Amino acid sequence: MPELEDYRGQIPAWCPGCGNFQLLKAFKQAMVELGVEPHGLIVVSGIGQAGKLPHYTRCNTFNGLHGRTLPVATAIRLVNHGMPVIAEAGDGDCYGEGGNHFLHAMRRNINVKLFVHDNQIYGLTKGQASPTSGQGMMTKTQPFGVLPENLNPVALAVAMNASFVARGFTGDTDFLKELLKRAMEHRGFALVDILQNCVVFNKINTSKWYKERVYHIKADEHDPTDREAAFQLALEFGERIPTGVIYRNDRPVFEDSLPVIATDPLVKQPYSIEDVAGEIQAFF
Amino acid sequence: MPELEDYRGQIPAWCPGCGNFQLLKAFKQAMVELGVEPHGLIVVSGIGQAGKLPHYTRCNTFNGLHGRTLPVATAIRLVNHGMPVIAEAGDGDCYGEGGNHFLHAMRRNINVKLFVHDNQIYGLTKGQASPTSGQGMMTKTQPFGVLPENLNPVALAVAMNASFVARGFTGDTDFLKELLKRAMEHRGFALVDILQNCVVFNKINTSKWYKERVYHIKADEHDPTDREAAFQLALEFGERIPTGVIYRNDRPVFEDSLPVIATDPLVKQPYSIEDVAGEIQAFF
Amino acid sequence: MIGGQAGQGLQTIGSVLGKLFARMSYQVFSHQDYESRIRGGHNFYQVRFSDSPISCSRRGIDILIALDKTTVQRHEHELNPGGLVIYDSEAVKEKYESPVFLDVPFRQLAEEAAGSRLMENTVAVGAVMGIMGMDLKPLEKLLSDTFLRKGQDIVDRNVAAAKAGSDYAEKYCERCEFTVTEPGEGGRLMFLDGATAVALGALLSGCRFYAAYPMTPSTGILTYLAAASKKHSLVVEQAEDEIAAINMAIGASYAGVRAMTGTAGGGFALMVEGLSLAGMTETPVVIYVGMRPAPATGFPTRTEQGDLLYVTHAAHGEFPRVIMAPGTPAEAFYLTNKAFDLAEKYQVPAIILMDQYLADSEWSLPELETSKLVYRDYRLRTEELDTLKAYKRHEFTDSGVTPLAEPGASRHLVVTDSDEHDEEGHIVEDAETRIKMVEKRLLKKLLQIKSEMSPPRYYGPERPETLVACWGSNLGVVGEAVKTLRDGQSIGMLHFNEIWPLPCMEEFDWMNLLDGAGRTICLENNATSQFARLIRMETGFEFDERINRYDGRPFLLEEVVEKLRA
Amino acid sequence: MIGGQAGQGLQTIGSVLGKLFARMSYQVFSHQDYESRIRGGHNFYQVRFSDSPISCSRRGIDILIALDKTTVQRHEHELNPGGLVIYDSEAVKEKYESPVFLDVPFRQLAEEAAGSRLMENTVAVGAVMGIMGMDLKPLEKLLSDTFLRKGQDIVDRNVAAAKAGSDYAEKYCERCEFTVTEPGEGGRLMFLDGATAVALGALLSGCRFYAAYPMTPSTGILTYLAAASKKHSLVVEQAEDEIAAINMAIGASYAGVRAMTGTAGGGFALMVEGLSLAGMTETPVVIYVGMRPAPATGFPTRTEQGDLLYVTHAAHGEFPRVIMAPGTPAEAFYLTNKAFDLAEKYQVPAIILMDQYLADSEWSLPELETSKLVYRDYRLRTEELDTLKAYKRHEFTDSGVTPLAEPGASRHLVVTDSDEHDEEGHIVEDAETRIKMVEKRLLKKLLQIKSEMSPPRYYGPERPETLVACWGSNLGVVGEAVKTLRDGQSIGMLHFNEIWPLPCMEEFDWMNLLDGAGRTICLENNATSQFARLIRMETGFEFDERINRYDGRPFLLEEVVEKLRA
Ligand SMILES: Cc1ncc(C[n+]2csc(CCOP(=O)(O)OP(=O)(O)O)c2C)c(N)n1
Ligand SMILES: Cc1ncc(C[n+]2csc(CCOP(=O)(O)OP(=O)(O)O)c2C)c(N)n1
Ligand code: SF4
Ligand code: SF4
Ligand SMILES: [Mg+2]
Ligand SMILES: [Mg+2]
Repeated sequence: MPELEDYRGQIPAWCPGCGNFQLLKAFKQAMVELGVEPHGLIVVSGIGQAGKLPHYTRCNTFNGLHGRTLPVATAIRLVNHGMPVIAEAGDGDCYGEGGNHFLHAMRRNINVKLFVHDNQIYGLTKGQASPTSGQGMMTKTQPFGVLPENLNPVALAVAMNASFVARGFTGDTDFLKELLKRAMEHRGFALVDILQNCVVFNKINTSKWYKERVYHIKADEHDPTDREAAFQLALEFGERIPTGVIYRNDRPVFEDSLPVIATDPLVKQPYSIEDVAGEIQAFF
Repeated sequence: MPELEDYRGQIPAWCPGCGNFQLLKAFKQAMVELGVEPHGLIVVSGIGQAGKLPHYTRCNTFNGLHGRTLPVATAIRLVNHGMPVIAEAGDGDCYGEGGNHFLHAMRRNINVKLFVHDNQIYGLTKGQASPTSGQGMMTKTQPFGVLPENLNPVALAVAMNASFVARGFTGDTDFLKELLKRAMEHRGFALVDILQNCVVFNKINTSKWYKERVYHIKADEHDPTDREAAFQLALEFGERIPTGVIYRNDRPVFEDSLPVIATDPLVKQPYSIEDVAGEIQAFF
Repeated sequence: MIGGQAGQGLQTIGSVLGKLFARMSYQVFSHQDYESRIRGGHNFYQVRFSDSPISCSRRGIDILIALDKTTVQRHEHELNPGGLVIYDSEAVKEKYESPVFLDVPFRQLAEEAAGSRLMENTVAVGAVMGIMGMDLKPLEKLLSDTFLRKGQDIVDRNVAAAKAGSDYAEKYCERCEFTVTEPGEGGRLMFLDGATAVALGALLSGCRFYAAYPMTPSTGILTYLAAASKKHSLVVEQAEDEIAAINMAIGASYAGVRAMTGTAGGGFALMVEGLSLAGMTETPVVIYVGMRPAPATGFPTRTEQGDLLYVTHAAHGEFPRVIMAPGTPAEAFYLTNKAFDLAEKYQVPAIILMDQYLADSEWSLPELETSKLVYRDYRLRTEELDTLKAYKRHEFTDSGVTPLAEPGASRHLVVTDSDEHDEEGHIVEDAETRIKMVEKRLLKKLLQIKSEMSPPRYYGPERPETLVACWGSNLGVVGEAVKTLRDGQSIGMLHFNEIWPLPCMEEFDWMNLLDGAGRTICLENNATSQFARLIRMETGFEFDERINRYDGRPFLLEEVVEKLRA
Repeated sequence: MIGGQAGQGLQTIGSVLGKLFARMSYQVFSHQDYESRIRGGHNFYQVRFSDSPISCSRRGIDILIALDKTTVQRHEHELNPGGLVIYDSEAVKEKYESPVFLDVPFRQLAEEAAGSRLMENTVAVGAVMGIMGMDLKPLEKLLSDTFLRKGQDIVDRNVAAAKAGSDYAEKYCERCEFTVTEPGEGGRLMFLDGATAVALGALLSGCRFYAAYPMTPSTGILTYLAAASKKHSLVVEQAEDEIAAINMAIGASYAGVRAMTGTAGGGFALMVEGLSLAGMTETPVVIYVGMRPAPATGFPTRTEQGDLLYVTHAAHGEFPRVIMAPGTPAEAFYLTNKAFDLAEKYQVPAIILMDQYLADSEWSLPELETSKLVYRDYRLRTEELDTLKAYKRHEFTDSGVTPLAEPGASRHLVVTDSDEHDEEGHIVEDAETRIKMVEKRLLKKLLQIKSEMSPPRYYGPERPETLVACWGSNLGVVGEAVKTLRDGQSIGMLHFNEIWPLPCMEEFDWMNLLDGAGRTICLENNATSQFARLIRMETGFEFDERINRYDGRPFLLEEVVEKLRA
């Protein structure tokens, strides 16, 4: 059984007070509680503050390009569906640069877990608006305030019939940890959009701001398998912000539908040229 | 007043029987009825059969890259919001290659009209699955049938709070024409997802298949300003397929929020170096 | 030549004929010219066959199968003396009286003999056989092999259709003076296009993952491998865009299998960032780039060699890459294998660069030999990993290469990063590590890779007066031209197919050969002589003359012969 | 030098000092070294000032403002003889006894004099002035100009803080032996970094549309222009990704205004397809590419010249492009103007290629002259269009250039296509049109553009024994080095800033100069000598020596002097 100590990584370069610290804590704790070993886990991350997470713990890591976590994670999962695969992304990373992959990962229902560090801002590049930044937020690159409507990842995911859709908050670390665990345990693509404070660049959606708004979805008040109810709940983002599992379904999982990997993961299948050499004959 | 004849363009290279012919007819007729002159219109298109439309009529045309209609159209509209700007895209074009721009155009609510020739297939490249191809459809590149769930552009657009969301069908040409007109008249971003038969590559969603399913949304049965009702209606895509205006709202239009173009279109504003030369002084 | 509209099935006729001749041990070369549309327009398919090697398109038509009127209008004047047009006056809606024309009622014969219009193309194939007075047996065998899985009835009806065509042609043909030489020796030949040869090469090199977004002229590889994935241990995924495609291929490779993606120049543009990622993370990946005339969408279905310098220098930063530019389907097959081997051995991206002309041209060739293929799994799997005390993904080694480990296969972590990183793969900011990583990743490997590249092949006399250099698909046309001219002049050809890094001169001093020639020429299918400039960049050598063609069409034999004639 | 952690405001201190000296007519050069993080780590900011021109970083520190302990540890040994460290022992949490150290209680003084800790940086600036025994007036004026919009109170408190720092330093400094020479003549100077100079140049060249996705080192341009869009007729949009950014810029240009985008190498990768689109549709667009060490994410905040060959050859197909690589902020300003002019005149993409070093370095410079700027609107607007009978967007003309028309400004349609097209802009498939279009779009324009490129600038004796070539940001360091060495040896510098197409030799036969030199050297901030190879590709010339640095840091003066010494 792994222990927290096994998950100790490099010293984080995040700012003191950044919500990412709590996120990291929830992440490590979730893995330990799930009994996942660092070497039994593959984490793909993008570029941004979020993308640095795997370095600050211990795991197999592919820290790739800004916006491209999901294609990498998808392929890794197809090649080795024996391993849990997590994508750690920023809100700019996943909903801005990588928006297209987000849509198509949900369509595929690849069994990858997507944890989005949603600080509603571009952190690493010093405070430009992200797709989730609130309308009106003033930044150096949005001199008239943010004009587009903020993207609601949770509503979008419900509309795309994503298999598991949840929202968490870094300040609510234990609850977040439980959400991460549930996402890991879910069979299929899972999005956890994690509200995370950025103490330097987001002076609107502060830890306090979130704390005043987030609430836990009550099991008896919401049926996450009801898509329309989920959509309605997903639209709530303002005075009150629901956290917890908003939607889930048990759509067929992508890798289950591929006969070639029905039994062994692709990477574990032996390759020998004899098996394929016969294809030459088809060209006579 | 323009006449149909004014809109006669090159001879189409589409296959005989292709739904694009009816789409083109509806397009021309709509423009004529709206009294838009060919030179008073800018059409941006992508690459695919859909993207060829502007050549087969007459208009200012920017036939750009596969998947990139919306950024081009967005900028054109920002530079010259005195002109109606239309983006003609294919389903692969817009929901596959260009999916990210689709999301962000809706967020911006740029006053561009997006007409998607949705034949649920990649036509020009000879019949691979598109994001809207039905699950299970067999193609040469989907040997196990299409595994991902088909993207529902209408539901997605409602989730993104797009300003105007409609679905049409090429076989219902007159009704389609009316939808195009309504989209043109709407203030804000407008999506018309147009079901279009591809006689060569899509043997499932044929003209007959669509005809048996599409129905007109009745004004007294659906309130398109009700987002939740719209979402519910949007999810209907199977035995019955609703056509008409599914959702609309009057969110602020992007170009209205930019003070610099509050009065004249940018392209009509005089430029003189004297107006800006003073900025040099800030660096002393 | 077969001419007609898109959708009339001329590719089927052409392919059947080509395959047939190849089975009969003839040397066959075929080439397609088609528009970017699905129905209508004007396409043609050219099949050449001979008893001796042939490898390019040329002017002049012996037999023209005209499926529409436009074909007659555009190609009648290209008929060789003694040439013949066969057509179905009912389909073409015109009756030609000249003796050059043979009206064969394809449609009617198909209906009569096979009970279906659909077999009119088989009638046409039969007619060609009849005109040339050739035995129908091989065709019957081919039809049987092709259609047996659809049932004996379909086979029989096709055979009947072929026979009807052949009989009709033999009976009514007045000018059928074709003397068909006996085929060469060596048994039946394969018949294969360049793109499929790459796909087959990939499959036989252990490629286990292919992700791509459709784009001419690369879709053939996706289609072939998708079909193969029904039978073999291989995952093929149509990506949402090219960015996803290359990132998927890189992800798959990181996870432990050989992976590939394919596209054309425009799609490759979207892969450039991923290419750089492969460079930084030292992740092997093979990329097929099909060239078509550009910029931008250009001529989607035509040919050009306009992406050489682009592909050579694409991507930010400096890292090694391998570029192969095969000249024939056989080279495509073997060089794909080499690309996979070098990519994995040195943990770099390897690119197969091929123009539409070669991608779509079908050639006869002797059986591909699996014994010539190299397959070594360079990765550390559980067994090796378990014996290691520690593992660092980017450890500094003498060769610069650190063994790749399969993540999850052991207790060792596999960590990599697109940021500059230390030996373990973690982000760094310091200068010393950077310098060592550049040395490891770039400088050390570059030298080794260079020494792996085979030199260009030279065909000609020892000290040629005229030396023509070319690369990729022009092997065929320049080769034939040089052969044609060799009687009258001292001329040789230098063909490059392993083009980046440019091969050393130790094994074969090709620079010496160039320096010694009186007249040096570089022939390319582009407007700016990209290969000549690449050579100059790396060696300083400047060609005396440059021959360029950039209208989207391949060089024709006669044209090259004319230009090369001293 | 100011050293400390990210977030401690060292950039503010540095910038204020630099601006102050520039206003006092000193020549100033400053350079930033920072990590890719927002708080913590170790950053430093170097300011040099002098009475004579300076233009690069060098070793040795006279005054070190240490905001943390790491700064002392890393930089103490770099102090010049007589050098001094000033620090606040309370903040650094360490008391240094050596006479080299001057403990100035920044924080305490700020609280006492200005009633706020926040003004500790102003105290530090004041302390520097005190150490050098300089008059406080100019600083007071600068503080007043800077803070007046925040109210007189803020000004007064800042002035008080500065005075407290200055007084304290004067009083307690024991080793303050700095003799500050009088500034040069010529009045006060501007103070500006390379990236902002590009942004300012764009604004003053009629740029009306800027779209970009944030990426270091290009974000400064986005920020500057976004702010400018509050006052001027200019639309600035943060795009969802770089693909959108370039397509937006192209769309805006098509619609009739001058448009630009900016990014770094990795973002440019995503723009490559769009670049090709601009080439095919002949749409002018200006692209700023900031270079940082790669491949992939590399060192996001550091410097390299590793993207030259990439940017020169990026994109499928063949079309002309212009590449400018300024060597100073002033060149950045004027060459941006030239880029806009050439882009629109020839309807091609024009690229401004700059490394992070120049982008982030702030320089003093004489007032930029608007009279040197070129502005011509090459487009057809309503008035001209109304006089035309017909208009074809891609009409064949003698020069290859067809006037751009504003769509919607008249009854004429403006049609263009990424496919190969005819004169009107409609899709074609034929060879003849293709050939003519390649001639129009590429060959004809290329020659004209080449003749517009200014030759490199030469600094040195008429027939130098040693000739050092460099490009872009190395102008400064090589220039100073050559000046330093000129007494003892015959040495000159050839600096290229208009680099593609490579300038002709008619105006100035620079090749002759190179050929005549005894020892030729090419110095670049990359590992593979990209510029040297580009020169060889285009001219065949090979440098005798290559000097490379690729650790993400700029060349330092002493290092270059050493390497160049004969
Ligand atoms: C292709 C590309 N474009 C831009 C960048 C620059 N960049 C690095 S991180 C980042 C955004 C960070 O925002 P987010 O994804 O929200 O992550 P955060 O730092 O807020 O966690 C950007 C734009 C990049 N690395 N690559
Ligand atoms: C970057 C890029 N990738 C791929 C292509 C090849 N391509 C051309 S059209 C097309 C798809 C066409 O499908 P769709 O958009 O649905 O349009 P349709 O032809 O069905 O109208 C593709 C993949 C391209 N032109 N550019
Ligand atoms: S900038 Fe914001 S998101 Fe980034 S580490 Fe600092 S607090 Fe966290
Ligand atoms: S392939 Fe399909 S979509 Fe394209 S023109 Fe033909 S019928 Fe229409
Ligand atoms: Mg963020
Ligand atoms: Mg389609």
